[in-house]
Amino acid sequence: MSVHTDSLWGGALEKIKTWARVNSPWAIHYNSGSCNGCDIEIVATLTPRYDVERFGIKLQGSPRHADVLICTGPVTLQSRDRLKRIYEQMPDPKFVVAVGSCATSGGVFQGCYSVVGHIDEVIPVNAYIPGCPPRPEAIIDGVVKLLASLQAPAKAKK
Amino acid sequence: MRALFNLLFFPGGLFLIVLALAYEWVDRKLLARFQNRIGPRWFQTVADIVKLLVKEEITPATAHPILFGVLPVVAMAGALTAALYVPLLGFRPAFSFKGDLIVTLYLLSLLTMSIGMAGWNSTSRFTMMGATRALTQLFSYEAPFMLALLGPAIVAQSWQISEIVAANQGPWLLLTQPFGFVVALIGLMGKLEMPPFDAPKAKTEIVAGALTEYSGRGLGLFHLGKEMELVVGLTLIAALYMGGIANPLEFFGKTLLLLVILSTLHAILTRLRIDQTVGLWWRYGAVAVLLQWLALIAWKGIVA
Amino acid sequence: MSTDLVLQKVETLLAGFAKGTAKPEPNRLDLNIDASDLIAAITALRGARWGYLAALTGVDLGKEANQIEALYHLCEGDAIATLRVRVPRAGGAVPSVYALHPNSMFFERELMEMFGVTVTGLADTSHLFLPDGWPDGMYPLLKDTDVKAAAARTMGSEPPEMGRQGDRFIVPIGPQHPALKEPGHFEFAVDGELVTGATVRLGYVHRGIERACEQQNYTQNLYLTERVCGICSHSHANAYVNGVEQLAKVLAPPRAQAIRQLVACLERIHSHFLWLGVAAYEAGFETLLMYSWRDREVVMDVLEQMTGNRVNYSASVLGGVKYDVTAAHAAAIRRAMDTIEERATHYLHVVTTDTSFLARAQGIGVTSTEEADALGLLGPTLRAAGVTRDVRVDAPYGSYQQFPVTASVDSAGDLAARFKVRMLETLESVRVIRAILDGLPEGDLTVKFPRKIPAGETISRFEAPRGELFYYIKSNGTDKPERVKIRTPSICNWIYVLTKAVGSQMADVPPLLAGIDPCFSCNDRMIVVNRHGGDRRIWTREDLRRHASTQTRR
Amino acid sequence: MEVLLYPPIAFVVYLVLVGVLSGVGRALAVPAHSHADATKSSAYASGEVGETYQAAPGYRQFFVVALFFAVLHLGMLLAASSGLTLVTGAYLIGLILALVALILG
Repeated sequence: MSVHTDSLWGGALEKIKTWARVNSPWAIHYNSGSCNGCDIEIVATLTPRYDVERFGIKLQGSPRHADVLICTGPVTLQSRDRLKRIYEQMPDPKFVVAVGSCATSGGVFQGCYSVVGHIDEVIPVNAYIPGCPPRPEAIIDGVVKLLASLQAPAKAKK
Repeated sequence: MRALFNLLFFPGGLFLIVLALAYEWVDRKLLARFQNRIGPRWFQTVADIVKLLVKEEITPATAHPILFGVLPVVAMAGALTAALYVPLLGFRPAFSFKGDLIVTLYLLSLLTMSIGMAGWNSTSRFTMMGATRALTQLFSYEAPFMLALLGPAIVAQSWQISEIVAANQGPWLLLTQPFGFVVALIGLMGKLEMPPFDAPKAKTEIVAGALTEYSGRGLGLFHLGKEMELVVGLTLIAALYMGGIANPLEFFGKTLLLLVILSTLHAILTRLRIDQTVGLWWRYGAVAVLLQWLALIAWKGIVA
Repeated sequence: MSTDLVLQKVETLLAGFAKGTAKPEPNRLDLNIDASDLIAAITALRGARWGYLAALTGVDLGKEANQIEALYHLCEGDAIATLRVRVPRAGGAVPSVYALHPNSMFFERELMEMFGVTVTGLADTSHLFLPDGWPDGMYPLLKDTDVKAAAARTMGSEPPEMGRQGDRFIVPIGPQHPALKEPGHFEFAVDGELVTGATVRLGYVHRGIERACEQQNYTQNLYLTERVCGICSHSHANAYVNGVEQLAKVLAPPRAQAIRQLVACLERIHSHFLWLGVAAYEAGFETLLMYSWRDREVVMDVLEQMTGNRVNYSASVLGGVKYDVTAAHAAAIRRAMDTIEERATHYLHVVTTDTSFLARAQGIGVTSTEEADALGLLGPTLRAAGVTRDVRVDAPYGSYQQFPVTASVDSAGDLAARFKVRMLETLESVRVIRAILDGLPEGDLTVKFPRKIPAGETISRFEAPRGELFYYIKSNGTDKPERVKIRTPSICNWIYVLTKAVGSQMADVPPLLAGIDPCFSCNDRMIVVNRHGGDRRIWTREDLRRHASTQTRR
Repeated sequence: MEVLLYPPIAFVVYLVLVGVLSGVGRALAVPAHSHADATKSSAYASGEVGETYQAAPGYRQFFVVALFFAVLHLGMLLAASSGLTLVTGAYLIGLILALVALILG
């Protein structure tokens, strides 16, 4: 029994679904080989000064509970399969945010032998946040832009 | 038709969901303010539940599919039914009969049982440990919690909630039975696995305890069931120990006061290990309640 | 006792074994030893309770010499004795000194994996850092290994499937887990709530930095060593810069030295506040995480105002410092220090008196002084067990002579003691920062630094917030280093976590893990258990007790 | 229609209602993945390959607590159902002594 979403009633439902997904993006964090500069900035976004709970972002433990995978690091060879497995175990609709210049382009570890390079070689990435490490405001801005891009296609379809 | 209305809208169903979400928002906002963060927006809990309902549900290959799907439904149904017999919003409970206090208490613990079952249902080591801890904690706080709630029943010589409330209009039972009140409140925290008793879903040890494998709907229903249990538990304690609830204003006043106490304890205490919680309940919880009972029996013996 | 006398003692002890001695630097003594005499030499030193094994460096002497040199560095105070053992390049063997120095197991595993020198008598020989699928026989740190081909073959190999673990109930705390900020894989065999077995597999953050250092010139390496670890980036950069300056015989101007020490102390404060929050969060005390990270922002603002970045602030360059401390900066730092001092005393009070916190921290993972020394622990974990070993006090480098530091020590040796020691260190850093700001010497910031460094080798020790950082740098006259060896403090503290985890409650394991303030990316080195063929226990509590007692009884 | 509010019947009604809610959720949600994708439904083991067989954690502490639960519950049920006569009072005291022994033991 699939609800066809093109009728007026379906359109309203679609808007509610997108509204819910945009306003409660639960996130998990995975460090695939980063120097943990980006990771402490990600944890800093949870703390009082930046507090992402204002946007509904909650750091969850299990990939089953999460919509957004915040990933850092240039994906070392050992982390490659684990990163793919964590991404697979997340329920749809899921998004990936690559934080830091290591995640986007391998950064300073480009060319090291046990480093794959950037994250989009392993899993599809929706938002890139450059910086070594990016400031907490930059990370929040990246996630908020990702959420805004979710709303954009809903409008575009009209 | 009144029964159908009661089931679907007033004390049961829709109203309870809205109230549960509101209380969850108050709890999260209080915790955030205690940690001087801004905390979630007012519609956050509604967005969370709707998102969980429309998310994909993954059934782990190693879990029994039917059981995996049914358990959240049983959990939420248990919490919903318990609300029918409790004086929500100060009005007379939807239906009251002799001994409904005990039925409500057992319905409340149905949720923890189903969480324990859900944990046992898949081979993920986190859910197994979470389930064992949940059931161990259930067994350790259940008895003192029930004894504490039955204290006022003994004073009123009946097991019907409305009769108990009617009989105890005098001084708040909070003052005459302090041990009972404290154990009941702390017991409610144990039942809802609020920190310092959140060993069964300790994030940094066993990820999310018994609910690690649940995503989407299952998680949403379990979460909603637990919030409803918070509302029902608060109403029960307020009705029995704080001189009954006459009108909605009094209902909100008393339950929110209790919620503030719970949130403060939640913010200032460290999570206890499971053996420490069991030890706490044995040494202090059970003994305090038994002393309370002895005092009651002695007082009943002399007066009656 | 002065350094010369200490080194004199070594020379007399090892007179029988040393084939030749040299003193390249006043506080360093090199002794050439044969592989066969190695065990006897180290037993003699251990018997006289001379120092601890700081690091084991492998150096590839190249195709013509066809030899690999294994350097055993032992440190006592500021004296460093290096036993040099030469082995043939193909099929060389060195006996394992694991029975005498338990932390040597990690160094020996690295030597085997990176150089192909077989270490006889080592319990477990599977990969330590390298990924699971790394082809055998390819040793990344040998000059002539084709690393690109090896990496390609690893990418191709499919992951080995999980072997059956017997019927033990194993709880995995894997690469992705709320307790770990960084990836590492722990497996705890659990009976009910009691942990009966603990194994660890790291290597998830191994990026091959030491090989990359050999292919870049000295200035580029500065930015690479700074990103070994995000939290103690200034410590790594400074240790590297101190070493290269020693090689080039160039001394940074006094004002630069003082500014480097100032940034190091600020980094220690920010790292300790960060750790306070994370360790409390592991024990379930989320409010302390929020409060301590809120107060940490004060230090981050000051660091950002001075160096332009909150983390990885690259303050020091070869031969000096990039940023000056103006009057405005000094005033901002003083204001920040007042708030930090007030908050640190508050947290010291919370950490030592809060009942619900102490229920989770007191008496957990207790280590006696002998046990901590026998295990070769480092940093606050060691100082919390009553051993006063701090490189800033024993071997002051840079401007630590002008602005001395006192080591903060506590003797309880449990988790609560570690919280206390780190808060005392924060207060000590505040005092030193104020002293530096008062006595900041005048003068320019940098001095001319040669591009090509004359041939030679040196050792630079630095006290990072987690413990002693050990850099061995060898130059060959060109503008690229011949060999850069980084030994970080967390590697020596890991064995503590595993021995203490066995026999404790499962709920105490994450706080224990956080207790040593591990930095996976710092080193990414740890013992590996070949868990695909069933796990073999490397080190049990009884072995350790027997080992500790044999050492101390003699 | 009063009968609808009896506990067991109300529970069944709610079971049906929540089942309907869950069905609506399934209809609205993203279609469940096809089972071909094994990794998606493999047990989560924090990144590593999950175990595929059921193993039971140790039980010892669990039984002692369950025993405690039974003893206290028995006392509570007895006191609840039969009022406070002399016999039940004496029995209760005995029960409390047993409990104290269990706690100290």
